[in-house]
Formats: sequence, C-alpha cells, structure tokens
Amino acid sequence: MMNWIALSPELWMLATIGVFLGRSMMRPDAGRDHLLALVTSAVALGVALAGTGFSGELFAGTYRVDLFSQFYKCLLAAGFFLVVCLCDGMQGVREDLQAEFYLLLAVCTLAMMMLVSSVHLLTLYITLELSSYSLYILVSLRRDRARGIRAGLKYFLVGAAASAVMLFGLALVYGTTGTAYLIDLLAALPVQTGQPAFSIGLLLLLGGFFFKLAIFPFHVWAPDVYEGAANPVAAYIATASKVAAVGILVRLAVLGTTAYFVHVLAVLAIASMTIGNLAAITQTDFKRLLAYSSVAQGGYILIGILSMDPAGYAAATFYAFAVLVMKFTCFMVVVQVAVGDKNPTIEDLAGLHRHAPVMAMALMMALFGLGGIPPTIGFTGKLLLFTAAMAKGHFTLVLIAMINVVISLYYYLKVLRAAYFLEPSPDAPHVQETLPMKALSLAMIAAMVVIGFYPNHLIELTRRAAALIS
Amino acid sequence: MIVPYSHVLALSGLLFLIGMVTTVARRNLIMVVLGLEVMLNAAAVAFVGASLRWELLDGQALVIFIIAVAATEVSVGLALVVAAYRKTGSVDPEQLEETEASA
Amino acid sequence: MTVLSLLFYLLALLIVASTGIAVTRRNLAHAVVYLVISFFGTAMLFYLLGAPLLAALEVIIYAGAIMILFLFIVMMIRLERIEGPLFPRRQMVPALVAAAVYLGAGILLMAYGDPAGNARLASASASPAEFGRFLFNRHWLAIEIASLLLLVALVGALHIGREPADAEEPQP
Amino acid sequence: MAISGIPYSFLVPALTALAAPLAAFTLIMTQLRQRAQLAAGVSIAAVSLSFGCAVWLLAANWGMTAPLEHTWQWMVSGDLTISAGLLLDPLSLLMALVVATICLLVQIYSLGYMAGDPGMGRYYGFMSLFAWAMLSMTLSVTLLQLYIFWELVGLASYLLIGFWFEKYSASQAGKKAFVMTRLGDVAFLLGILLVLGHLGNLNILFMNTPDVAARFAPAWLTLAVLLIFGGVIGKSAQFPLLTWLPDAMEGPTPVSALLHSATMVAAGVYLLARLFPFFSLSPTAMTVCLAVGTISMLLSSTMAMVARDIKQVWAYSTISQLGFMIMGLAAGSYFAGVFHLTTHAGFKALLFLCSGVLIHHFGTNDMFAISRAGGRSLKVTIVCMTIAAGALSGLPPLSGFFSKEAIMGALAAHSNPVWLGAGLLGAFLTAYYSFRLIFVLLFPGRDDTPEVAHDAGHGAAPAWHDHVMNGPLLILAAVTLGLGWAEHPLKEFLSGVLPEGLPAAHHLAWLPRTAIGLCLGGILLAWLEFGRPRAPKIGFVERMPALHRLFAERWYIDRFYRWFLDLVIYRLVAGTCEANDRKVIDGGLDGLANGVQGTGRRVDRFNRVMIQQRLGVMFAVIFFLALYVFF
Amino acid sequence: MNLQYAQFPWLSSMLLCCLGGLVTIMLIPGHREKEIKWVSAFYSGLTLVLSLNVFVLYDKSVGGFQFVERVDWVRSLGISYFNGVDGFSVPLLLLTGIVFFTAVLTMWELTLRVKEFFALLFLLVAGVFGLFMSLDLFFIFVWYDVSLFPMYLLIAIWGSTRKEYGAMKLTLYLLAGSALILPALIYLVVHSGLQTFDLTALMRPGLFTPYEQKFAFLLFFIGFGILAGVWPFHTWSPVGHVAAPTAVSMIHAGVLMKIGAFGVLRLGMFMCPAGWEYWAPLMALLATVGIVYGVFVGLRQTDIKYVIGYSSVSHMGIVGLGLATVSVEGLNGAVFQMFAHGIMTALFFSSVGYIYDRTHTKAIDELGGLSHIMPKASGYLILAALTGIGVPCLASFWAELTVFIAAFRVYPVYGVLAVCALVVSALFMLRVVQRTCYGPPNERFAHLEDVSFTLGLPRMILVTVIFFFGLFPSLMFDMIQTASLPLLNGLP
Repeated sequence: MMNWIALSPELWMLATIGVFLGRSMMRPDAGRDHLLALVTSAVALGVALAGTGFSGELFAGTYRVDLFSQFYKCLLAAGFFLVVCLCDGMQGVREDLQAEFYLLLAVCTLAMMMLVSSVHLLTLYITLELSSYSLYILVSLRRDRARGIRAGLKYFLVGAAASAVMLFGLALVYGTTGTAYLIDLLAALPVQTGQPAFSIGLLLLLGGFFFKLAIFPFHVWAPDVYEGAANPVAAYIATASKVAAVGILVRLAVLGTTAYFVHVLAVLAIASMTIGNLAAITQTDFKRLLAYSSVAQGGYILIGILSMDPAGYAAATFYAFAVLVMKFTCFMVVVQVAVGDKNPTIEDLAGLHRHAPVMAMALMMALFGLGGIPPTIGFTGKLLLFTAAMAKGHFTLVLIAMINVVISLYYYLKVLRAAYFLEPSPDAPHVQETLPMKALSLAMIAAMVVIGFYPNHLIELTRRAAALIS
Repeated sequence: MIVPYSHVLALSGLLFLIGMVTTVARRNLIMVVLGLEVMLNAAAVAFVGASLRWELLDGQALVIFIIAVAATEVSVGLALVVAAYRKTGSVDPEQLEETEASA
Repeated sequence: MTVLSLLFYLLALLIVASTGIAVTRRNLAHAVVYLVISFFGTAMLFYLLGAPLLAALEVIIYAGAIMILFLFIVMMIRLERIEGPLFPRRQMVPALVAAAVYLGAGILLMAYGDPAGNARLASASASPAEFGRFLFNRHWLAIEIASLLLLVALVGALHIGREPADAEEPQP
Repeated sequence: MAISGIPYSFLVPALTALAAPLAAFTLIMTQLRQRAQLAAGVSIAAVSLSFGCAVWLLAANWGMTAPLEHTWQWMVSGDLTISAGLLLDPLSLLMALVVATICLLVQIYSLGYMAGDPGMGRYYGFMSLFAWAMLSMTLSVTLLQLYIFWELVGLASYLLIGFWFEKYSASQAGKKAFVMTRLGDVAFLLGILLVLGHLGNLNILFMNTPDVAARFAPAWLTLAVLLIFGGVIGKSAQFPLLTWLPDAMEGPTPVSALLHSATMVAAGVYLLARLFPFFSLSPTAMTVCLAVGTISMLLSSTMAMVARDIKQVWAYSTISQLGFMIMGLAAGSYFAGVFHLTTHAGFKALLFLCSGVLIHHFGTNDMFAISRAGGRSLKVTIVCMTIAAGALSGLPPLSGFFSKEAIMGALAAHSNPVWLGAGLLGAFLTAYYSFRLIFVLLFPGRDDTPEVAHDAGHGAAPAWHDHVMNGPLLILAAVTLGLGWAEHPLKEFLSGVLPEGLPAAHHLAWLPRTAIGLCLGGILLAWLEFGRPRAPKIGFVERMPALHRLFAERWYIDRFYRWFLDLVIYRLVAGTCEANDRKVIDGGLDGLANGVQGTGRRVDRFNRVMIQQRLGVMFAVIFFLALYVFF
Repeated sequence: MNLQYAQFPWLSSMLLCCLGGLVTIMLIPGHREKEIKWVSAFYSGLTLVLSLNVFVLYDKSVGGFQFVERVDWVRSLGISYFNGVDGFSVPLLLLTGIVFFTAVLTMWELTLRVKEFFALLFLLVAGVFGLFMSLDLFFIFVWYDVSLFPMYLLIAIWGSTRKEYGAMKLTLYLLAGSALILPALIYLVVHSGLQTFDLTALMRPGLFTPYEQKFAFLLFFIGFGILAGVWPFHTWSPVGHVAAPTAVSMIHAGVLMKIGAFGVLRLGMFMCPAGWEYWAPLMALLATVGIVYGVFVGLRQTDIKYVIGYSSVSHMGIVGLGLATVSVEGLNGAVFQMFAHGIMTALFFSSVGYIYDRTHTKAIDELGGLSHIMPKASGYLILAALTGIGVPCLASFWAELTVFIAAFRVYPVYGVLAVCALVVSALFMLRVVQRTCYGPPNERFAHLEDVSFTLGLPRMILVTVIFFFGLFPSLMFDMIQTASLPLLNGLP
C-alpha cells in the first residue's frame, strides 16, 4: 500500500496546478491570481516543511522520499513562495496571462520536487523535461515579446540539445549496466567503474543537470535567458531551478567516484568559476551580471560535489540553500528597481540606500555572501565546500576558487558602489520600500547573517540529509 | 542472433552525429529543431537496442517517453520558431543575436 | 551473418542515408520527407529489435504527427528554399571540431568499450500487452508527468503561437 | 679601580639637576607657551637649580678616586637589558658643571636678547629641553643611554636652529643639521650595536676596562671605534660632516653660543674623552681620529679667514677648535682635550654672546657693517670679545693659552711631526682670523660694502637689555681670564680615576715660545691688513681669487653634498624606486586588472555569438571531456 | 600554553560594546547627528576603558592566554567561540581601543551621512577586536573579513583623492590576501586530523610536518603580508591612505596594518614555527627592502598622506624585520613597533586630517607656515614626524632599537641597511615638516582656526601615550615578553 501522506507536498502542488488551470480559463484578474498564488505557495511551503520527516519508497521503487529529498523540497517550496512574493503588481507578464504564469510556475516547482525524489533514470528524465519545458514557456511569456521569444528560443535550443546529450548518456549507462534504478547502478558500480561507456554515459547524463545549473560548457544560455526573461522568472531560474539541479547532481554524483570524474568535475568547476566571474566583470545589465555570477556559483558547488564524500554533499546542499537566499535577495532588488518590464542596469541602483535602506542592506549582505565575505551565509557555505575539497587534497582547486572569489568581488563591489554611492539623476523614478518588502528584506538579512554566523543547525541538517545519499 | 549491441550503438551514434551537426551547422531554425529530433531518435534507437540486450523493458518504456518529449519539443520549438519568425520575418538563427544588439 | 543481421545493416544504411540526405536539403519540404523515410526505417528497426509497440508509435507519432507538424510550419512560413550557403563556414568550424571530437570518442569507445557488448543480441519481442502492463505497473507516475508535460506544451504552444490581438509594445 | 654606588647625598642632587629642566620643559610646553616672562623665570630657576647641584656635586667630590655609578633597569627584552643610571666621575662632573654654567648664563643673557620675541615661551621650553638632555647625556652610565640623550640633544638643536621657522634658511639649516648629525649618529648606533654584539654590555666603565680588547678581534674593535667616532664627527661637525655647523648659525645667537659652540658640539669630544681608554685600544682608529681632527681644524680655519659674517667666523673657529680637541685626545692626551673643551666652552660662549650683543644692537651680522655702524662704541662688549679672541688665539695668560699648550705638547709627543706642524699652522691661522675680526670691528675703514639684511629684527632695544646681557659677558670674561690657572688642580682631579698607563704630555721648552710666536705673527698679519691706519682692509687670501673662492665656498663640500643629494639620492635612487613603484608594481597590477577585464570582455563576447556556435562549442567540450576518459 | 578562564567575560563585553554601539546608532534617526556622535564617543570610550582594564588586569607573572571564554559553536566542524588574550594581543587591544576612541573624536565635525559612517566604523572595529582576541581559526578569519569590508564603503563614500580607485584597489588587494589565508587555514585544519579550528590545539608542537608548516606559513606570510604592507605588496596602502577619510586612515594605518603582522604571528608563527624559521630569511629580505624602499619613495612624494603612507610601509618593514629574526628581542620589538607605529601614525593622520579639513589641500607645496596659523595642529604634526624618525623617549624609538639590535645579530647586513634608512627617513619627514609647518605664513590660510579643545583631545591622548610608553617601555616589553618567551622556547 502506498503511503500517500509522504507525497503531500507534491499533491498540494498538484492541487495548486489544478486551481490555476481553472483560473486560466476564467476572466483574467491579476490581483486575485497573485493573492491566490501567495496563499497556495505559502501553504506549499508549510506542507513541505511539515513533510521533512516523511520517508518511503514509492511507485515501485522509482521514487524515494527521504530527508534529503524533503530538504530540497522545502527549498523549492520556499523558492516558489519567495518568487511569488515578488509578483505583486507584476509588470513582466501580461495581466491576462498571469494565471498561466502561476500555473507554469507551479508545474515547474512540482516537477523539480519530483526530480529530487527520483531514483529511477526514467522518472529523472521526464521530470527534468517537465521542469525545463515549463521554464522555456515561462521565459517566452514576457510582456516584451520580442525579447521573451528570443530568450525562450535560445533557452529551448540549448536545453533540448543538452537533454539530447543527456538522453544519449542515459542510453549508454542503461546499455552498459542494464538497469535504470540508481540503487542498482550503485550496486553495479564496482564492476562498472572501469567501463568507458559507463563513464562517458554518466558524464553525458550529468550534462543535462549541468545545463540546469549553468555549468560550463552548458552555461551558454544563461546570460541571454536571464536578460530576456521577465524579472520574476529570472529570479525563479536563478533560485529554485538551481537548487533542484544541485539536489539531483548530488544524487547522481555518487555514481562517479573515479579519478576521471573528479578530474572532469574539477575542470568544469574551474572553467565555470573563471568564465562566470571574468565575464561578469564587464556587464552593465544587472541581470546579465547575475547570470554570470550564477555560472560561477555553480562552479563553487561542483567543488563540493567532486569531493565525493558526505561532507562534500552536505556542503553542496548547504550552499544550495545559501544560493537560494542570496540570489533571491539580488533578484528582489532587481524586481523592485525595475521600471515596468525593463531590465535594470547597475546604474539604476543609484540611490537605493536612500530610498530603500533595508533593501540596500539586504543587497549588500547578499553580494557579500556571493563574494564569500563573512559573516554571511555565502562565506560559511564556501568554507564548508573548501574544507570538504581540502580534505580530499584538492588544494590547488581551492586556491583557484579563492582567486575567483577575489575577482568576483570586483563586480559585486561595483554593484554595491552603485547602490550606496552613486547619485541618482533627480528625475529618475525611485523605489518605494513597501512594508512587506521591508519585512522580506529583513527576513533575508536575518537568514543570511544569522545562519552565516551560527550555522550549526543547518550544517547538522545537511549532514544528516547527505548521509542518506551514499 | 541479430547483431552485436555495439553495432546498434554505432548506428545510434551515427544518427546522433548527424543530428548534432545539423543542429550546429544549419542556418535555419527549422532545421535546427529537426536536428534535435534526429538526436532524440538516435537515443531511442540506442534504448531499444539496450533493452534487447538485457531483455528488460525499462529501455522500451523510456522510448515511449522520448516520443512524448519529442512531440512536446516539436510543438513548443516550432511555436517559438514561428513566433520568432513573426517578430523578425526570418528563420535565420543569427536574427536572434543581431536584434539583441540593437535592442 | 543471419538474415536478421543483414536486415539490420540494410535498415541502418537506409536510416543513415535518408537522414543524411534529409539534413542536407535546401528545400525544407524535401528534408522533412526524407526524414519521414528515416523514421519509417527506424520503426522497422524497432520491430526488428523486439519492440513492435514502439515501432507503431514511431510511425504514428514521429513519422506521422511530428513530421506533419514540421511540414505545416514549413508551408506556413512559405520558406521552402534556403538561400545562401547550406553550412556557413563559421558554423561549420565548431560543428566539425565537435564532430571530430565526437568521432574520436566514439571510435575509441568502440575499440576499447564494453567487450560484452560484442555478443550478438538474441532476437526477442515484447508483446504490447506485457509492455503495457509493465509500463503502468512501474511507470505510471512518469506517465502522469508526461501528461502534465503535454499540458504544458499545449499551454505554451497556445500562448506562444498566438499573436496578441493588440500586438503590445513593451511598456515604457 | 673600584666602582662604588652613589650615596643618597649625591643621588638626590644629581637627579634634581636632571629633573628640574625636564619639569620646566614639560610645564612650559604644556602650560606656559604664551606667557613668556613666566616661562623664562621657570626655565632659569630650573637651570639655576641644576647649576647649584652641579657645583655642589663637583665640590663635594673634588679629589674623588673612584667613579660612582647608579643603575636602574629601564627595560628588559629577552636577553637584552637596557639600563639607565648616573655616572659620577671627574669628567662627567666637570662637563656637567660646564654645561650647567653656560646654560644658566645663556638663559639669563637670552632674557635680553629674546625680549619681545613672540616665541619666547617656546624658546625657553626648548632651552630647558636642551639643558635636560645635555645634562642627562653627560651623566649617562651606559653608552645606549648616552646615545638616547645624544639624539635628544640633536632634537633640541634642530628645534632651536629652526626657531625662527618662518625664515626658509633657518628651517633649512635645522633640517640640515639634524640630518647630517643623524648620518653620524647612524654610524654611532651601528658602533653601539657592534659593541653590544661583542660585549653584551654597554656600561661605559666596563667598556673602558682594558680586558675588553680580549673580546674583540682587532679589526672589529677598530671598526667599532671608528663607527662610534662617526657619531663624534657628526655631532662635533668634523670633516666630512662639517658644513651643518656654519648654517646652524641661523638660530638665535644665544643658541649658537650654547649649543653650537660651547656644549652640544663639544658632546662629540666629550664622547671621545668618555670612551678614551676604549678608543685607545685601537691605535689605527686613533690615527684616523687624529687625521680627521687635523683636517677639520685646517679646513675650517681657512674658511674662517674669508667669512664676513661674525657668527660664521666663530662657527668655523668652533669646528677648528673641536678639531684641536680631537687632535689632543687622539694624540693621547686625555687631559689636554678635556681641558681645551672646558676653556673653549668659556671663551667661545663669550665670543658668541658678544657677537650677539653686537647683532642685537646693530641688527646685522656683517662685521664690516657693524664696524661702520660704530661697533666699538660698545665698550664692554668689545673688551670682552678681545679677551676671548686672545684666549682663542692662545695668548697668555688667557685660558686658551694653557689648554692649547697642553694639546701642542701632546702633539709634540707624537712620533710623527706632521701633526705638530699642522697644529702650529692652525694656531697661526686662528690668531689671524680672530684678530682680523677684532681689528675690523675696532677700526672701521672707508669700506662701502652694502649692508646685508639683518636677521633678528629687534630694532632699537631698551637699555636694560644691555645690562642683562652684559652680566654673563663679564662672568665669562672673568672665567676666561682665570681658568688657565686651574690647569694643575684640574689635571689631578681628572686623572684621579683614570686607568693608569696613559702617556703623559711632554713639556718642551721651545714649544710655548714657538706657539706664542706664531700667534703673535698671526695677529701682526691681521694688524697689517686690517688694523693699522690706511690698512687695505683686504686679506691676503682675497688677493688670490681662486683660493678665496675655494675657501668661501667651503671647499665645495656643500656643493658636493647638494649634488649628491639631488642627483644620486633624490633623482637616481628615490627616482628609481618611485618609478618602480608606479610603473612596475602598480603598472603590473593595473595591467593585470586590465588583462582580467579584457579577458572578461572576450568571454562575454563569446557568449553573445550566434547560438549555434555556442552549441558547437558546448558539444565539442563535452565530447572532448568524454574522450578524456581514455587517457 | 596555559589557559586562564575568565571570571567575567571582559573580552566579549568589548565586542558587545562595539556591537551595542552599532545597534544603538542604527536605531537613532539619521538626522540626529549630535546624538549619534555622543553615542559613538560613549561606546568607543567604553571600549577604551575595557581594553585598558584588560591591559591592567592581565597577570604578567602567569602569562599564557587569559580571560579565556569558550562556547561550542559548530560542533561538527570543531568550531568554537573561543577568546583569550596573551602578551601579544593585549597591547594590540589597547592600541585598538585608543585609536578607535581618538578616531571617533577626530570625526566630530563630520556632516555627511553621519549615521552610516559611525555604524560602519563600529563594525570595522568589532572585527579588529574580535580578531585580536579570537583563538579559533574560523572566527579569526571571520573577524578578519569583517574588519576589511567596511573599509570599501568608508573610503569610497567619505574619502577624497581618487577614492573609488583607492577603495577598490585596497579592498581587492586585501581580499586577495585572504584568498591565500583561507586555503592555508583549511589546509592546516584538515591536515591536523583533529577536526578542530581551535588554535591552542593546533599549535601543539609536532602536529604538522615541516613541509606542511613551510607551505602554510608561506601562504600566511603573503596573505597577511599584503595587509601588513610587505614589499612588493604594499602599493595599496599609500593609495588607500590617501583616499580614506581621517578616522579611517587612522584606524587603517594604525590598527588594520597591524592585523597583517599579527596574523602572521598568530597563525603563521604559532602553528608553523618550522615554516617561520625556514622563511625567515625571505621575510627579512622583503622587510629590509620595504624599509629602505619606503623611505626613498616617500622622499619623492608631494602629498602629505602619500608621505605618511610610504613611511608606514617603511615602519611596517621594521615589524617584519623583527619578526624575521626569530628571537625574543626581535619579536618584542616587532610587537612594540606595531603598537608604537599604530599610535604614531594615528597621530600623524589625525593632524594631517585636521590640516586637510581646514585648508582643503594635502599638497606639500601649497601649504607652508602653518606653525603660525595653527601652532597646535602643526605641533602635533611635528611630534608625529619626530616619533616617526625614531627620536628617543618617544615610543617608536624603543621598538626600532630593539628590532635593530635583534636584526643586527641575525642579519647584520639587513640591520645595517635598516639603520641607514633612518637617515633618509629623517630627511623626508623633516622635509614635510619644513614645507608645511615652517616658512612664511600663507595668506590663503591666514583666517583658519587652530585645533579646538574637543578636536585637540584625541590628539592629546595620542601624544600622552607616545610619551608614556616612550618613557616607560618596560611596561610594554614585560607584557609582550610573557608571550614571546614561551613561543620561542617552544621552537626546537
């Protein structure tokens, strides 16, 4: 008998999807849609939080609910909720499409929740595709259609190509081992580690998730898509979508314990960090900058994954949380600063500290976190990642990562400079800091600083979650 | 006895290659989407071969979903292409970048 | 070499050739038609490899629905012939590099790959009923997800393909 | 030789002597800077107290046979212990008395000289600082302690030379004095470090014991002695660091009298005397000292012969006399050097104070201008000055005669007659330039040299100034007249605690006669050129333009330093360093930063190329990584 | 190393003072500038009193780490909130307290974004205090960065000449240093096999192989050396000093650069003594080059703050030379020099800051005759210059002297060069004094006022400290010695 209770977060999301499917057929009412989304996503977050204790094997062993997956589901629900919070009076999507917008957002969240629970290659593949396609469409829904379509098309092309690569890798893995269950793959591992076909297959398989996480060389969509997507959608891509990718990468990385994988992941990590940080330096569009910064953050996360031990997985998990909070804070500013459907440039942040001091503070903390400056959560996360990697003797990797951190600080400081001491042109419209935004900013500051400074509980949690993986 | 599994794999690999080159090299968005379809098809061939090799049905099950995804892909992809064509009047992938610069 | 293997090689030749021809066509309609041939070949191959249900689906969905959709679009856009070089050089260079690397990896994989993979496959067949039972026993979650996927595709194609009536400009 | 501790009866006055000026300094600098009269009073009271203590200490210890010392630990760092304390022996007591006396007299004199100056409070503050530092240096028990106060004395000198800081030349002179003495001090410090490295102890009395030699390799010993002598060269303005002293005359005249003739510059000689047994351990070094002293003495004499500025003449003469002292000490006569130091302090201070009166009165430094303005009308001053000039020239029975004879005697004892010859030549030149000045002042000619700008700018001074200033003049004149007779008691007192075995000076009957003869010859020459009626008022040097220029340009030493500083230090070394900093290091960094930015731009450009090219790269990379599995 | 647990959490209360100040300032509305300044003065004064209290209460006869406080923080990683001070950190705490208090008073006339300025200043100082007292590697690094990042805003918002360039250069440079420190920290923690960030556990002799020690020490040396202004990584410092506002220059040159040297000492030398001995010749070489080079470059500068900046490079070279001697004397001298230079340079910057505030120029050639117009201000400047030259009876002298003595024993050539640099240092310091304070009074500035009592107070405090420790150096040396002797005795 299946334990349906264990599925409650997914089921709730399914209900949400139903609600918005219905809404999409009624007369458009953006305000009501938002309110509804706010309520349902908050409930989703609650359900996910309540569901952390669930565990079980479902659907003939293709689906596993455990602390690891539930932790990620919480993050995903949180990401969903936070992004919905940003959608009040959303300008990025036409009013009559907002029900569809929330629908797709919910579908994507559901897909990713299932993704982190999948332990069968088929489920993995189909959930990944579902989340990808909903995102392609979300990107294309932008009010500025020309932009949205272009970005959506590019996102789609890269995504489809990556998924083809991944599928081919899946075929190789399945063809060599004859099983599609992760458990069985793990069991077959001692026999298969020497198999080039298996290794290549696994690498190509990981490629699909590298695409999600925007790891080099699958990062090529990121800048254009962040730039082209509506601001809340970009926020969603940068937060929830990344979290899910980390989760499933951690699940899959267990299979690739050979030196070859460590090397390849190290190369990819270094390339991602370097390319992301270097390219971000010259950006003027804030979202594009954040896109490159995401590429770099993906590189850092790979450092934890390539440690191939529970400490590394825990670190990657911790960092996924950190990225969620930090990136969300940045995008919160993006959404608030943006005028209409425009993309804010860095200069548009001018005067932020005066008109929205709390938000400016939150932005500062987020940027410092991304740049790895204590006592923010970003630093603690990096410390965990680097400690895990160092324990495996990857000194050079850590050093390169640290050098990258320094490079990245250059552009984070540039953003900070704009927010804190560029004088806005007097006729420019300025941000109004509403009370809910203030509260949200404060909550983010608290999350970043408190957990950054006193990370004990979160570390314990991620450790317990990661221990279930290997 | 048909052929070794590796020959099926080789066939699938060749198809994948063709799809890949098409995706990368053809200067036409419709052909690019077509190339993607070919790549999916290539993977499907490999799965069917693998399924026979181990005499397990998981591979065949996957192919069903590949076909479903292919359908999605082509509908979404072509919708995007058409939308882009409406905006720019062309299916030249370079349009995607050039207008970007001017925007 | 058995009949079946001969059949395999013939089908393989057909598939590769028709696909190759398809992707090098200037006329998009021709390309689609050649690809349909390729998919028919694939369908036969699936049958050969013991997947009759898949063979049918391949013909129905791939060769049928998907390719027809392509054809529709090609007609709709009225862009049958492509001017200019078929493979522009600046796209060809990365394509060739990728292809060379890919071939290198593939050949090495064939050479040093799984020795067990050289054993000839025994012919077997999965009956559609058995396959269906398997699918719904084990993968019904995936089927539900696929249904959601198609829903998403529907919504997406609807809204992307539909040009808004008022042809809105981006708001200032 | 036993060393005893200092009983409280001596300790308290000694500490009082040191503490009083320090207290005065602190009080003046923190509270009384704006209240000139009160500041002067406090300062003079403090230095009087010091003077009284010094007198009492000397009197009470007259005839002492063993030095007294008292040591406190100042700080301990690892195995390095720096102690401070008091050393009471004839030399330090004598020097302390000299210092206290001159300080007191000069401070009283300054009441008149500095009256009305807006910075008078500050002046007395600095004077107290000097008195404290100088007295403390005199009574130092370790070489490091001595060095510390030596530096502080230099600081006081810097502050006092640049007292009229609005004058560019004054501030420049102060800086020059500080930096040039610093140059010597660095050598001194290195010498101290060398000694510390070998002995592990810097107690002066310990250094003066003969068994020190056993702890040194001879070469190191010589090096140490020479390095310490570097300090002497700097402080006593000896060759080659002699050019700061003439410039230091930019300070107020009492300052010149106190610091730059009588006491501070004599500190170098004092150091030499203080470490006389230690220096004696290295004959080579002593010869170098002798040579340096001789060269300085002769060079500065020649410079003095052409100077027109009164204070410049006495400044050169100071260098030359310090050279004499060093010659005496280096030639082996401890007493001769110290005695000349004592007498010189008296008469040179007198000379300066007299000059100060003239300058104060006439507002110019130029001797010809003063003469024309009627310099000889100031009777007391001129008489005192003549007495002092006589002493300087070594005319009997003035104090200078005795001390100079002692030095000549020591030189005569030296095996090499060159030194004696040089000494006698120096005596001749000294007499010539001193009396050149005296005669110029006494007999104004029809010279129409234009007036030089005057520095003090006090204008007509009230009469009480003259009285206040004349008092110290008379006291010093009396000292100059009488001190010569104290030679023998002093000698006994000084040698009371000396380690035995020092060579005694010879007394040759012909020597005094020759010396007096040369001295009179010099005076006669001066008389012929400047004194007699219808005198040409032009020296023999000035008839030889090349020589005159050489002397007037101070043998081009200053020019050389200027060139060296500008070209080598400033332009070459500092310029290279700066260029390196700006171009190489910073340029490299900026280049790195630009390179990173450029690379970033390129990476971004890659991410803006046609989507398919990006896809191609994506495929190529991922399959390349797949290929990597086979290696 | 013995640990004396605290009866009362003095160290934490210092941190709390800083954070309390921060929070209080944040709660005051930004336009109430007077109140903000008073609150700042109150809290900074309190930290000064507390640091003085620690200085007095530290038991020199016992030594070791005292006032120790310890709370487990992240148990799974072995991180604990672990504070304690020894003879090295007590003087530096005092230094921080003094400089902080005086810096706050120095900025009494600030009008631009007052609230943020003082808030950031408190944050910065909290980092500094934390770093000096922390005995846990994690917290040391956290405090290190907490003390660095407010710098960027402080310089870039309130600074002057080329402020954004200076701020960016400084921040990136220093964080590049931290990019070396963090891997080294983690490297040691991982290689110890102890699963702990506890410094006292990691400094156990023999825990690390010589190779590990050499490796980690080099990273620490370069990483912290950047902050300490070690040649050739010094170029951020003059630029940063010039750009920074007065109080920030004071804290930066006075305290932050010391963090660099302290970091090498605390992390490098405590945990990697073998590395210390191995790299000492290189340290000595770089330090000597820095000493000589700093004075020569300083000689050519035309901006007073640049001159001071380069003199700091030179003076920090002395610290480096002292550390490189691997001897008790050198270590004592180096730590004392940190203290003395901190006070001296704070005085220097505060005087120059005053002059700049009034005359709006830092160019040496435009100034002149200030001794007439503002005798007190220029008096402080002269005094600072004299301290910088190393005039006896002022605090720096003792430090320099002991360092020279120690260096002369170990590296005679470097010792000689360093001593010789004193001459040039005198030349360029006096040049500044002459060009700015002396000379005929400048008409342009004739109307300007001299230092008032309020603004004079911080400078007076600094002067008093300079004289006090110049006359009683043993107070400081005895303190430092309690830490340096055991450290050196622990060496093989």
